[in-house]
Amino acid sequence: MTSHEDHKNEAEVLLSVQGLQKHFPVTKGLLRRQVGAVKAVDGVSFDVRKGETLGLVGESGCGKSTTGRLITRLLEPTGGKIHFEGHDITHMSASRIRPLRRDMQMIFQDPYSSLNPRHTVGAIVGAPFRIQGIETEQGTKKAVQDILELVGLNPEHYNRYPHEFSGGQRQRIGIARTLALKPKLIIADEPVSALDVSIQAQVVNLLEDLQDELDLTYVIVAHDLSVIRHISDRVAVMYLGKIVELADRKSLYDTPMHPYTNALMSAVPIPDPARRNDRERIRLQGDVPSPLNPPPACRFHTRCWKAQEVCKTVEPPLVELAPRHQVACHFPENAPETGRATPAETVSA
Amino acid sequence: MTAPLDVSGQAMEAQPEAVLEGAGGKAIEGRSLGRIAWIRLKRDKAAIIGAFIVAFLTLVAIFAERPFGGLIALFGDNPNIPNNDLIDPLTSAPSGAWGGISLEHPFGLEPVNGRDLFARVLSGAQISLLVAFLATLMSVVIGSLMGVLAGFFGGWVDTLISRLMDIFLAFPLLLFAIAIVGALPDSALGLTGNGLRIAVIVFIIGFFSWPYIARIVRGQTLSLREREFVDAARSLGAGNGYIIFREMLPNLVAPILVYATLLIPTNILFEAALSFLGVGVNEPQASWGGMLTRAVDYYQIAPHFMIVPGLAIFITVMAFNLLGDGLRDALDPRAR
Amino acid sequence: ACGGTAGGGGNTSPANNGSTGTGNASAAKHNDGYTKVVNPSDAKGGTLKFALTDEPDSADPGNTYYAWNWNFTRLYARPLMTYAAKPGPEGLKLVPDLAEAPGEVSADGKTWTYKLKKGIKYDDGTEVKAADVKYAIARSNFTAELTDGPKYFAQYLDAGDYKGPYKDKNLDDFKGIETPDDYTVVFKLKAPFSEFDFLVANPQSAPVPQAKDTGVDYEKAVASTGPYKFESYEVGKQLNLVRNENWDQATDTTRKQLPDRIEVQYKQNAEDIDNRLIAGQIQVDLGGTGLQPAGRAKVVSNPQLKDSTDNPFTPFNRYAMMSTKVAPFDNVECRKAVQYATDKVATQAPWGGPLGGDIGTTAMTPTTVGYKPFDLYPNGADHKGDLAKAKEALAACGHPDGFSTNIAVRGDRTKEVQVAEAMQASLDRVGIKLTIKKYPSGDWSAQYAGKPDFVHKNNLGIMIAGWGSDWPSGFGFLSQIVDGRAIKPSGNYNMMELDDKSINELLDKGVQTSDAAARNEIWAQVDQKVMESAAFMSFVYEKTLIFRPASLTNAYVHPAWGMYDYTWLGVKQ
Amino acid sequence: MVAFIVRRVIAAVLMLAVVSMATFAIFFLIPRALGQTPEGMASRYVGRDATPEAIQGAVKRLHLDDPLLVQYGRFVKGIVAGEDYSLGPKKAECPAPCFGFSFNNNQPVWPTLLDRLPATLSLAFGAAVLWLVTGVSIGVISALKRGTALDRAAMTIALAGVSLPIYFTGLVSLSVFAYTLGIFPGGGSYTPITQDPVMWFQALVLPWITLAFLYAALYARLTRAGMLETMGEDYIRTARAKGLRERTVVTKHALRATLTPILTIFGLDLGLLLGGAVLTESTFSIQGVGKLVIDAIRGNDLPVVLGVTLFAAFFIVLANLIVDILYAVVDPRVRLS
Amino acid sequence: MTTQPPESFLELRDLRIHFPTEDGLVKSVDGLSYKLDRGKTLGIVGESGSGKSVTSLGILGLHKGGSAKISGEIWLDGEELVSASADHVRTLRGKKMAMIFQDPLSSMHPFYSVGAQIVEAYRIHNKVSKAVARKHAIDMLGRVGIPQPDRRVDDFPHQFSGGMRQRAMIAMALSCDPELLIADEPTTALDVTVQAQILDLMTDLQREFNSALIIITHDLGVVAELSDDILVMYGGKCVEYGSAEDIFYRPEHPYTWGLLGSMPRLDRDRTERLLPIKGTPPSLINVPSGCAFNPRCAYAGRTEGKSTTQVPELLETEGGHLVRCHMPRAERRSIWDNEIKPMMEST
Ligand SMILES: Nc1ncnc2c1ncn2[C@@H]1O[C@H](COP(=O)(O)OP(=O)(O)OP(=O)(O)O)[C@@H](O)[C@H]1O
Ligand SMILES: Nc1ncnc2c1ncn2[C@@H]1O[C@H](COP(=O)(O)OP(=O)(O)OP(=O)(O)O)[C@@H](O)[C@H]1O
Ligand SMILES: [Mg+2]
Ligand SMILES: [Mg+2]
Repeated sequence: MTSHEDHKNEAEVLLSVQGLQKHFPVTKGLLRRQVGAVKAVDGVSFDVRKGETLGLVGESGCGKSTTGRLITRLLEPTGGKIHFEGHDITHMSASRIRPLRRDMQMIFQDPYSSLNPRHTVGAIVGAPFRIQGIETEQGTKKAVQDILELVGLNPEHYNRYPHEFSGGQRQRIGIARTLALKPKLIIADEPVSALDVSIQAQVVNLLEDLQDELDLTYVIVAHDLSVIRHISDRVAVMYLGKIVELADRKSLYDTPMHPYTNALMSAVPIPDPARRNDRERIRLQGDVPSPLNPPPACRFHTRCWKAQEVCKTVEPPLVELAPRHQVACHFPENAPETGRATPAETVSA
Repeated sequence: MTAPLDVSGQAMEAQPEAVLEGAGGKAIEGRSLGRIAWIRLKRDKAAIIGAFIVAFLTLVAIFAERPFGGLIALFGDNPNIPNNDLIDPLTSAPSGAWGGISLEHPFGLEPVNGRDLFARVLSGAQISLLVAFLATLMSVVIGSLMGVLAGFFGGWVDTLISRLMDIFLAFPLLLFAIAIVGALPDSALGLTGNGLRIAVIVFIIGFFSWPYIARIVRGQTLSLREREFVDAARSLGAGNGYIIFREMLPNLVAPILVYATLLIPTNILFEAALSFLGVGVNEPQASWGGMLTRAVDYYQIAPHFMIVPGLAIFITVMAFNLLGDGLRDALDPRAR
Repeated sequence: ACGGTAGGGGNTSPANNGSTGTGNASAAKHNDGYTKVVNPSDAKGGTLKFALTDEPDSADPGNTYYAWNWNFTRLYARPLMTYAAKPGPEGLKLVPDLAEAPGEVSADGKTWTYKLKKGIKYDDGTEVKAADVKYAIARSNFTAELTDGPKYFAQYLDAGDYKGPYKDKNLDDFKGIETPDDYTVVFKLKAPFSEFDFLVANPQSAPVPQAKDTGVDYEKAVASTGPYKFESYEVGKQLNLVRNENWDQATDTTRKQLPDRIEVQYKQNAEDIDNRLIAGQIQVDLGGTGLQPAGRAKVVSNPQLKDSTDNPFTPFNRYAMMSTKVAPFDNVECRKAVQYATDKVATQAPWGGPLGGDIGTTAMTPTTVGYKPFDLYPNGADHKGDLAKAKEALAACGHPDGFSTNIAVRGDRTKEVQVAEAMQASLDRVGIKLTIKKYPSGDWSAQYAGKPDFVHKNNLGIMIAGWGSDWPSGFGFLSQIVDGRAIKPSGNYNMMELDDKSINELLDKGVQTSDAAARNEIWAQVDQKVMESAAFMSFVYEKTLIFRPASLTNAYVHPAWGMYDYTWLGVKQ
Repeated sequence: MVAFIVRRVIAAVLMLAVVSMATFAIFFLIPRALGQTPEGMASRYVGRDATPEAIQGAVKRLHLDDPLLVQYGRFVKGIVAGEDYSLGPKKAECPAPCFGFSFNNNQPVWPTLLDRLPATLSLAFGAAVLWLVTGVSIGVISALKRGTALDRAAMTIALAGVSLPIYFTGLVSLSVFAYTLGIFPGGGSYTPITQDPVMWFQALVLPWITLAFLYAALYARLTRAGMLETMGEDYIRTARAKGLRERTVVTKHALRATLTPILTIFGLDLGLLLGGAVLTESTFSIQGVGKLVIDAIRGNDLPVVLGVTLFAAFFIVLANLIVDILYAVVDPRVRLS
Repeated sequence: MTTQPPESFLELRDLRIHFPTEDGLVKSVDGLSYKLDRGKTLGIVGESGSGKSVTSLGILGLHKGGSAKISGEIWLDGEELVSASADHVRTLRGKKMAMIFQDPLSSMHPFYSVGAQIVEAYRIHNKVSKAVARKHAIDMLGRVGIPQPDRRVDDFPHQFSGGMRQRAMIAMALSCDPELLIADEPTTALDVTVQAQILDLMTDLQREFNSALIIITHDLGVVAELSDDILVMYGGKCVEYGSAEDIFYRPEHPYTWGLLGSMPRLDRDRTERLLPIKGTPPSLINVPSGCAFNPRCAYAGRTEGKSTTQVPELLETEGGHLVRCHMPRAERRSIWDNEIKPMMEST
């Protein structure tokens, strides 16, 4: 399995996102005057290659889910471009995008709300066939039962309703639904965060197994750094609608460059009582600012202990400071001396 | 099976969790929420009594006059035939004790003209239930549609419909209804007489009470819209129609059913109030409210004439309320 | 000649005894007030209390059309003529009130002259002038604002295209009436009209000083000529009258001035009125419509209470009209079938049975001058219908198995609806199927039954109505409802559209006959002819059961109104 | 907060405008669509034996032949600026708000309405106090004693209460308490408080109880449901965890949250009643706004019907407005958002 | 059953909290015993529905008067609470013992300002004027790290951010210096960075007040950071109890192994696979016979059939380390050392 990663590096780009933006208008009064906008996603760019898993982490409200929903076109982007398998799907009409949806599926966070309580498992997992108008050789029922088996559910439970299942099983049903049409890309929004630890592990393993078996590509959104590390090949760290750091897993977790990434990692409690007192902790002050009025320039400067004047005026671009390791910071940590972008260069750029 | 703690798909036994009470530990094949609600409803004695009365009344109303004169012919007298000889000419009240209750006239007689109250109560049941059912149907249809549209599309559609609901709710409905029905010509829109009146009453009640349903449906739709299964369907390429009809509607049936059940008694009371105020169906067609209006003049000398239709309204409305409450509790365990 | 025993009501009809006999209060019996003055007394003082379920259209004598109010306004408004203060038929005779004598008619019958009594004053002490009478009639009959009263003067007076005093301030432009001096009023008619005295008995001839006229608002401060004047008036709520010191008994033969105060409460609950009457808290139900069912039941079952009631005829006939223009009622035999088949006991029941009226067989009522009892269509010994005769008539009409038609009623009049139901049931016996059509009473005559076009279009074969005359003569009763020339495109009361040349001619002849006896004979002939047409079918000559509290003195039923004479009443303290 | 109130007031005024337009349309447009003519309407203003000229005169005087929009404009102008009507020799001033004159007694509608208002106010407010106190306390007790015999009995009675037509309860109570037992005066005995406070009270006891019975039943059910929901809220658990007495928990924490939505419903109910408790007033013959409108409808007195309907709508809109503002005062989440 | 007052500050003895429902008896807590001293922190972990919250509400006496059937003993500072009157327990709440809940927004009354809610908590147990109480509230808000407490004191809960709300909840809980503080998933709703702030705050405050702290959580990391002792609950019962080191380095119960194996860890090299527990948590109505964990236990076969017939006892293995398992101790040790531990650390 060690050669896996190298293989991924060369693989073709399946999904490409350039400068993606989503601003939610904030309206007021009877006339719905727009008084501002929530800049939920504000210029996000990344590529996803075939067969890899991209993890998207960040604190609540930083725009992870919005990014996921933009990619699946559940939301209409305000700006930027999304290419999927070479098609520009940014503003593609609903009817034209429908066939493409077979290749791009989504797993949702809440196993309780993502399954329609009035539909049987069979109907839920069979819905993709119905919506896409696909006939299978052996009939939809057989196809559905096969998929149920694939995700570790009893195919005989075809006629049961979601409320008869536990959270973990429900999440499997949700996964089965996304697999029905044999997609290439799966976007999973917090697929395990609503589950108990023991169940969480079942689902994580299942996702990994399925990736190997079906050659899937994942974009996984989560706030749990440990889960992301476990599951991702590459990781993007988001802060207030922007990607602040994007790198291969190992490089990100071993040598995080952005102060925010550092703070985030040091805040994760370690299940090891021995290290309770000897840990070097970075404690951030306060909460994430509101995306309605994000701080100017570097959005992290209000909470950053390294922030200087330039951080308040000049926005740091996302640049590759180490191989396959991009950071948006004027004063990155762990940065190799070479190739480091200086504030001055950014200004002139 | 090298990893002792690992879970391999098939080995994992489905062990349904008791998510809802009543599901217990054992799983029953395909137990839908509807079935669970039914099981719960069956345990609610009051609701079952209500359901029986409702069913009974509905049957009575259906078979009141047909076939072959129906129940009225079987047990009573023609509802429109006077029995002047059974009326005391000086007081206009029925001659016998208890309002002239006898075997032939189990509920007694109407003062002045001596019509058989049993037959009239049965005949009135038809009107009450017909108007209430039709009006409810109408407001349910309009209300559900408006509610779904407002909740689903949001934005200006929602603003518009919500304002519209506010305006409808700001109308003093009863005043309106009496004013309109009172000013009704004898024939219009190809209908005449009671046909027209019933149509207009149904229309008014239905047309003005849809906001109540719409509010509930809108709220439900708003919360359903936030549920991830809607996004799931959308991400599979489903259109608005599919989402509204296949995904949302099955979830809206329960609240709509509950509020329809609770709207029926309201509408029965409304129809009765209109009749009581003299703008209901025309005589000689019997209606409960109309009987009560006439009772106003006679309740001191013939109290049974007030009590019989009053109880008819009361029992019917109560039965529907019992059933509606039961349904609500059964379908929405939180609202208990 | 008066004897209203056409029906089998079993009531004693009023004895032909016009004397104002004396009676012992405690000994007063049922219907005593109908034949004599009960509790005669000249004791002054006290407060006489009236109550009414409704409110008057207006308290203005010139702007009201309610019989009870014509009775009541006499307390503060004196017309030129008025009815004698007598029970029984004597009361139907006219006596001069403001005038010195009945009108003097010119030879051509077109000029009527009245001389006013001298020294009659308004409550403010100013004297009544002939011009005030002229003005009163001008305002009440020729303006668009005062709409509630009748418009007989506009109809009969030769006034050209006079615009009324509100548009044309110069009263001299009103040529219909001349006032050669302050005490003479001369009416100029378009055509001879022998019953003109009845017209000026209408409260519209009560004088109104032009300076005091405030139009519609005049009702709030009527210039009184009668024994009482306004103390306060809250429209729709309460009217209080007090003695008018400027009224002089010497000039007035028909009124008394016994109570110190008269209070009227409007918009009272009907049953509450009954209870208060029986409890003696009020003295009179002003509307004179009688006790409600509950009150009636209480009274008839208690002999003592029953003795405190009178059961007089009202001026009303309650009847059905069959449209002669709507098939199959264009055939007289079909109309006869209805006459024979109707169960008149059933149609009497809604009015309150025998206490609510005697079963009627004629167009005129027993208290109308000229009434003669007869029955052209005897429908069985007990009035429950003669089905055999009805079938015969049906056969003759060509519908041996019956037919279907519509019956129109005022939907908000429960009794009329109940009558329609009773007719529906009784005609069903011979195969005549009725569909009841209810119309709002507000537009009844303007839009529905009173609009022949509508009647034809909607096949209203039978219409249920009632009529009380504006003055108790055959003409007053019949002219509006049987004269073929009175058929109007809207607001029509001849709903049967009976246009019989002989009837029209008889009516014309009558109004030109100055001899009262001869005239009355003519009215009886008209009645006969109307009934021969079979288009008119009377249900009842309406009666009311009115309560006479012990505290009421000088109470007698005045035949012109079928209520107590409100100007005579006194109250025991 | 001020901006909030201003916004709500503007919205309320707009709503009234729409309601007035719709009301006007229903009373003028629909009859016309069904074949009513200006003459037909005018004939109601004119007496029994109206001549065509008199009717034409009324048409002209009332401008009934104008286009409906013009009539509506005049109608609104009358309400806003008042209007003068000819009484005959002089003009009658009908100051704003002028809803025109009654067909039946020629009195201006607005003073008549104001005149009837005290009766309706007495009825509505008295009943409101009664039902709020009893309904809410029964609801609270029922919720706290959930499942007990007391709860079941109270809820059965409440269900019966909402199932009984008010005119039926009214008639029964009249028949029993007024006519059989004679404890209270019968129908139609309402007397203004200024005239006879004792009689005022006695005459209103039965109507109050009848009206309050229905609403108390409704409120008991609402309160109970609300209480049960609130008592399950996390913040109630917090309040208990602080060591608060149960009474304080119920009154200060639970009741306040429960009553807020109930208060909004209360405002609307009261607003509706102030526009005329039609059924109660006609059952007990109370000469209030509701009785006025019923009589007006029976007598086809269009100006009065129109006036009362708008008046009633006004109260509903006003109640809505007050409720909105009150809600904002009570619930900081609304106020500060 | 002993009724001797214990030496520990808090001691639960065979606590049972059962709820009769339409579907049967829910045995949410079924024979739970543990001890806790002042200044010490106990962590309770376990899956959803294992009875963690019910236990802590039981200690506070918040089930009293409800539908719960409670038996056993709860000794707090020498007083027995199960048999004590509801009113007496109430006077202890807030003063002697206090609780912090998971969702600070729904746990604060939306209609009262944050300050008012703290003032209320303070004034129940301290007879002071409103002004004094308000000063105290401001002081408390400052202590839990809310900036400008004198201004924020009049804000309403919805005007606070999630982290600030939880700080305010803590301020409220600590306003009367309780000797026992129970934190029921205090940070689950919060972001990691804020969670770290809150956990720091709690440790600091505990040190300052020397109170006993019970922290309930799903997150083993949080437990490891704070707790002296750890209690692992499963199906309403304690399955393993010991010092933090015992639980993390020498766990003996298969369920604990499962929990540890399920958890991806930042502090170790990434394993290829996680080691989850199969199946789902048990129904508390139809608890599996024998050992409640047996349907999910990979080692159920090694108990000579006892696992489905006999409820295992909670037995001490060494120095205060208690385990509820049928397997012999040696076998458990060897499974951990030879099978599980290496797999968790493999790369
Ligand atoms: N439909 C919407 N309208 C307005 N604002 C929105 C909408 N959806 C999301 N937002 C805002 O956009 C921002 C980003 O939301 P998003 O759901 O993407 O965050 P997230 O990173 O997924 O957070 P979480 O971890 O809480 O799920 C938030 O501030 C949110 O309030
Ligand atoms: N009032 C009650 N009536 C009936 N059952 C209850 C009641 N309260 C709790 N339970 C049940 O008791 C069990 C334990 O609940 P508890 O809240 O203690 O779990 P928990 O361990 O705190 O779980 P979580 O991690 O989800 O908070 C659950 O199955 C729950 O359904
Ligand atoms: Mg999200
Ligand atoms: Mg919990």
